[in-house]
Amino acid sequence: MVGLPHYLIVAAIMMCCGVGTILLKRNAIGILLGVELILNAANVNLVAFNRYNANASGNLDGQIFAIFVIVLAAAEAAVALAIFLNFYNNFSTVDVERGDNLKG
Amino acid sequence: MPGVGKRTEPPGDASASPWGFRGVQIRQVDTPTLMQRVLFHGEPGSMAGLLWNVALILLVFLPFMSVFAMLAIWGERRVAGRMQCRPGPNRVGPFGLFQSVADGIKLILKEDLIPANADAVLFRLAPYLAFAPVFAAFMALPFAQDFTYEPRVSSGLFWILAILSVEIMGVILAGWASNNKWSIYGAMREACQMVSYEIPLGISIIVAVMAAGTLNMVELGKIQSGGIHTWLICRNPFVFLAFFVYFIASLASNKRAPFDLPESESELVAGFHTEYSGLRFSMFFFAEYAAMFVVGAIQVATFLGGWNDPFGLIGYYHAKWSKEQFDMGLIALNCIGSAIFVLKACGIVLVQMWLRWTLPRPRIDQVLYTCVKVLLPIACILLLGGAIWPLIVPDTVGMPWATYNPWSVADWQKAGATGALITQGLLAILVIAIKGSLIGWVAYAWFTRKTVRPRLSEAEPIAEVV
Amino acid sequence: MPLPALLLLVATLLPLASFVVLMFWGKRLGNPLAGYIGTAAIGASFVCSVIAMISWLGGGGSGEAHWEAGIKPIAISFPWIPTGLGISQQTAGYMDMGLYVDSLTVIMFAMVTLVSTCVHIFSIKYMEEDPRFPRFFTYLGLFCFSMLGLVIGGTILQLFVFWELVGLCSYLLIGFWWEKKSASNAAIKAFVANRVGDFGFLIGFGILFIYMGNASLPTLWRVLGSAGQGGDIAIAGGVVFPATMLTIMGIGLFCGAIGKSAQFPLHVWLPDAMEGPTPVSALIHAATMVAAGVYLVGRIFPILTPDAKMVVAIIGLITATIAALIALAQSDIKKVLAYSTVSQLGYMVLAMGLGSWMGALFHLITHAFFKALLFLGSGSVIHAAHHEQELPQYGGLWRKIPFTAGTFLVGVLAIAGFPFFSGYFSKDTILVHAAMFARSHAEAMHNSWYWLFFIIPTGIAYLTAFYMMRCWTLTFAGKPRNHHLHDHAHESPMLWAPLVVLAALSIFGGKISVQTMLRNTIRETAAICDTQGKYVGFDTAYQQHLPGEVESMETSPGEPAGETAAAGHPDDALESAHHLVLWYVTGAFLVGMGAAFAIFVRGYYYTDKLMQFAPFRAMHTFLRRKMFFDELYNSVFVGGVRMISSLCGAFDKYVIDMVVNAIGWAGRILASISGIYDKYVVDGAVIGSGKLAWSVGAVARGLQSGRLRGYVTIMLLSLAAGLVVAMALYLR
Amino acid sequence: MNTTLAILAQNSAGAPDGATALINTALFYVFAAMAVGSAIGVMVSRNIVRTAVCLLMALLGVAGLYLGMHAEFLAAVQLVVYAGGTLVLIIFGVMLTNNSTFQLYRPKRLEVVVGSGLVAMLATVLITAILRSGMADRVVTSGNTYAIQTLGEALLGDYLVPFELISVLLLAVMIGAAYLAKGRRREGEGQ
Repeated sequence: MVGLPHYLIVAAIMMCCGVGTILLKRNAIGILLGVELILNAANVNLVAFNRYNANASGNLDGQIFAIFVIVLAAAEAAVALAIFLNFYNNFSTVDVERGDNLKG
Repeated sequence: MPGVGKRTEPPGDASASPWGFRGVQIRQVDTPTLMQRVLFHGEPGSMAGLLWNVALILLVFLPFMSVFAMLAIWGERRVAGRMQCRPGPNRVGPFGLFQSVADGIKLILKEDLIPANADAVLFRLAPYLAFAPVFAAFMALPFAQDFTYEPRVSSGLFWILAILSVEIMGVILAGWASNNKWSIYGAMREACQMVSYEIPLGISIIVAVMAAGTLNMVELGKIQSGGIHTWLICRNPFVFLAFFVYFIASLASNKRAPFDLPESESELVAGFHTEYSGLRFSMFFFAEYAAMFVVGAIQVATFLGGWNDPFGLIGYYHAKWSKEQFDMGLIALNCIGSAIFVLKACGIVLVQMWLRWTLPRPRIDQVLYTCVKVLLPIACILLLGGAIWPLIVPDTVGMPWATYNPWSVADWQKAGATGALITQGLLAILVIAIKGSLIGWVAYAWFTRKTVRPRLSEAEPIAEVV
Repeated sequence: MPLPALLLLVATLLPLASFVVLMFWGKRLGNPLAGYIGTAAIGASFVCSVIAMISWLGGGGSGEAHWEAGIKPIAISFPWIPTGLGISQQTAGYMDMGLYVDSLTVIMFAMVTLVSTCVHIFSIKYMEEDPRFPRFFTYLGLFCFSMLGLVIGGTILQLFVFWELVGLCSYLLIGFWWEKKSASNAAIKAFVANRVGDFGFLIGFGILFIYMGNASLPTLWRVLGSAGQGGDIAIAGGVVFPATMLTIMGIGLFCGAIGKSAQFPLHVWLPDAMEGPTPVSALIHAATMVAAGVYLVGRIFPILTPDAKMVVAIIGLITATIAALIALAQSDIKKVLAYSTVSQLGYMVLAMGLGSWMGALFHLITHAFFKALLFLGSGSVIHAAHHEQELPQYGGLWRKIPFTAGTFLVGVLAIAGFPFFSGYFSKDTILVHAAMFARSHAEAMHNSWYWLFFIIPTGIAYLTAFYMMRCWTLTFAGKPRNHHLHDHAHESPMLWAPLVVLAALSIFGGKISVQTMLRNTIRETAAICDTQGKYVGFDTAYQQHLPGEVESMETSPGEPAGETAAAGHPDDALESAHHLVLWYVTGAFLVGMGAAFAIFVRGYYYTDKLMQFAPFRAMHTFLRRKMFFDELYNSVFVGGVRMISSLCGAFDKYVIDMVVNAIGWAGRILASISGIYDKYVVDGAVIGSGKLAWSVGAVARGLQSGRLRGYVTIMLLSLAAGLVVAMALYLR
Repeated sequence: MNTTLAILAQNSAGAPDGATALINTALFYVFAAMAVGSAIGVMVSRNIVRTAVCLLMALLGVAGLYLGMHAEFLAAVQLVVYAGGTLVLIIFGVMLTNNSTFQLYRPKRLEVVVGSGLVAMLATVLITAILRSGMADRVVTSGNTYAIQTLGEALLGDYLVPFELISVLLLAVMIGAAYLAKGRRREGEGQ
């Protein structure tokens, strides 16, 4: 049978992939995709914990959190893309390595 | 309505909330459906259930969809011909019915080209991404009360809309992977058009759902089973208007004319599928015609009473025979219901085709203007109205219409019954008038075909016209 | 939902709909069409209100049948947002939303929608040349919605919300011609003055909320209905609502009314508000919004303590007096009307304070009709005179604009108390009740000063008749003083049609069943509070033709003896007071009118003569400059702030700066000493450490690469390290 | 998707027999493989549009996992908001910011090595932590029926304030994004 650790491990791997995406991509939008992946992993965790929660049955708090996270992710993507467009307007590229004007 | 003073219980208590008359019972998941009862004497075992599902998909839905798409393509060409005073395809088979088969054979035999600079993987993936969601949407379509692939999804309507929204990715990828300027223009247009029209579409659906109180497609059908005045479109004026908003938005989100900007041949060659040929090309067409059927079917199920006839006979007999466990009768009833459902949906598809050959195509900015500044405000106002309406005229939703007799004086005494009946009656008359004129138009065309035909075959010499 | 409530709800929402439509599509609809839409919406509202009224009256009859049928007012509320615990609550409460419909609501609806409809029709013509024509109707729609929402609202919170909304509309409309500096200033002044009042409202509401939560109106009356007896009140949960807090709460809520109804300390904004378009003055600053204050006091009347009522009465008395005096000397036609409005509002508030609930609301309704009439009439005059508002420029206009002159005269007669016009009845009611109050209290307290509560209002009645007739005479009678203006004056049916409707109501408004419905309201209040026939919070002595309380007099020993006596034989006391007052009112009318006509029929001829008399001239200047209230407020508040800030400035400049300078000077000397030390001893160390820091920085800034992925790497490493540590500690 | 939902819904009833458990487990592994595989695809693929497609697949896989956990509404939200909305938005972003259609930004080899090492380390640590935490004993307690009503009432009841806040946030985001992305021309480009 499938248990809680199964879901957690899937989420953990997805989260690692998301982090890896952030690490390995130079394209700003790729990084955004990595962030989305991490958020999804978190969502899987939330729903899984909700489902395997011994204390409250019939309580859907985890799913509601997940819905909020999805909405926030959509909002975040919109703002991030707007920022990237601005970045693109200024630097003609979305390579995040170029965004180091403030470096020490 | 609750009386004066403060209530201490949380507003979660449905019976006490201002919208508290909502009492649609959600069907328990573990009730076996009729077909399961008849075929397996109850819940089937897992392997049997799996086989049954696979058989349903392979033997019913896939053939239905393909045959429907082919017939629809044939029908569209015939309708177009009729509208432009020419015969349309009439050579292959009776009335040219096999024209689509012939075209299909041609398309299968054609070389499957992939442009040299295209992204080959995505180029191959795109048609399936466009096709699969539309097919998946058949999952919750209620052909009849028991002839529904999965009747127990508690948010079936939302599911269909959600799955349909994935279709857009296929189109975008097709446009992008082709590495062709016109394709990508088509894809971008498709993307912004579909994403923006999904909003009024969803809101207008919500108006109907608020009047019904459920998202389950079968429940939606069941509460509309009491005759034409119980169809959701007649339930209140806001749903009536939402019907039209939904229709327009569904045209656009389906990239049907007049909103067929993504493939407008006068500007973009063929839009996002410019580079496609052979079977992949036909996949897009299958997807489009199946999607036409799906949005029409959603419209029928949410607004036009689903599988029910206008007199409520199916609902009545279904309730009666369910009580008597008359299974064969139920199956016959379901067959009739499915036929009615498909007929209604085909009616909607016919109107979509009719509009395609009637209306000119707007510019893309006009399309988006229509959505954001016209349809969206209207939909929002309808949503507001739809939310306020049940406070004013308590509907009798939740009372099974089979047990509710609108003609008995005792039932008039129920809260809001009079107001609801008057509204529903007036709207029903309106709906009958609209439908009647539509049917009358078709009948007129049918009966005058003899006088039209000479015009079709013997066109006047062009020189004289000029 | 019962039919009247439903209709009233629809009537409330229709202007909102027109507001929304005009807001989005107003500009496109353009000049006449936007006005027609607004008018159609409010007209439909009016129709709804009238049908609601008919159905309400039909639901039990307007007479005793209604009472005996036991029909309760419609109170619908449902919980909205969960809130925390109040003082006396065991469970978390809710912010409620609700409707409350009783006879008062119904009649207010009819009044508000009728006046609004008239004003809308009038505005279509009046504003036709305005470039922002659609926006005007947008604001009017919002205002009508807010006002109707205020009237139908079932909880104090709702009252407050709509209260602020009407305030906003008033601000927008006063400043409608914001290009005029005076208009935008007036808008800001009105807004600020109202905020001062609303601050008090918030304090009162806060006290109420702590004790009661956001209770609906009937709950409020049921629990706090005995506030009128002046003692502490035990509310649920064993908590006592102290009388002092009750008084503070009452005065606080009344502060809101002071702001909105332009009572004494905050009355200055209303005359300035005449900078707005005249229909706005008619609708908002005469007929409806300013009456909202009185309406609010009417709604909270049962929970006012005697002390609070006395404050209300005194404020009303002061307002009525000074406004009437100032109105004598104003030369701007709208200013005269504005001060007359303030004075009449003072009358109503005074009546409230004296316990004459019915008199106040009766006067509110009748006043709304004739004041809207007067303002629209003045609008017609101003329109005819090409936006000239000064009385000295008018004269003899009745030949040119006869309908306006006639209807204006009707309005003047009504406000002055011409017998059997509407104003006569309402003013008579108030004065009768004032007389009863004065007599009973003077006898009970052995203090003759209480008679001032009767004498001064009577005097004001004389003044009212005088200045209104002065206004009419200077405008319409006599010879034209500005011939150019006179020659071009004209009027149109669009302008005088609403005037005729309002004039008819001004004449007959006193005889329609307003009083009956107000009496019914009191009974309905008792019915919904379920007090077995006791009239919660209302003094039966002052409410004509109400049967006395069911309980015998011995059970209420707290009341003053004189009032008990009056309550025992209400009809006798009424009768005698009535005879007394009848002559005063008629006399006031005759004397005031006659004097004004005699003096002003020849224009300024006689007044110029009178002006040569120095004390008279001084008094005239005093009144003409509005008793120097603006100057007073300017000097006290603005000047006070300025003075304090200049004091602070001087303190800064001379004391602090001096200290700072001295310190600086000393520092300079010290610095020059230490500079030498610095240069040779410290610098070596500093430069050395600086070089050290620089080389450390050069190494460290490599970390701050500005590279996102570098940061993520570091984060990741720390996360992994933390996880390892956590695992080592907790997951053995 | 079609089959799986039906089977999941069907077999959720009553005590699962052996075959049901098998099918459930198999479906879990299918979707988990889809999610994880596509996630890895997101990490390794160079082409940004392919990355987005991989993300789409991962999202679909996660939606399948939700179904396995009887969160069908959430799965539908995932499809409609993420797959149908956010991802389209992102692809829009890709198309608006690419100079040439197939432009790639390659990381340096050292970065790749270090990054993969780090990710592998993190994954190891996380998975070890999960396996050692003893959460395998947790059993499913929430019922198999899924009432969409419960969710709605929670959203408009206990979570009303966050719900309203979210709506305000979305409004702010809409305005903010529109303002930020307002087309400002680069300098030197033709006005």
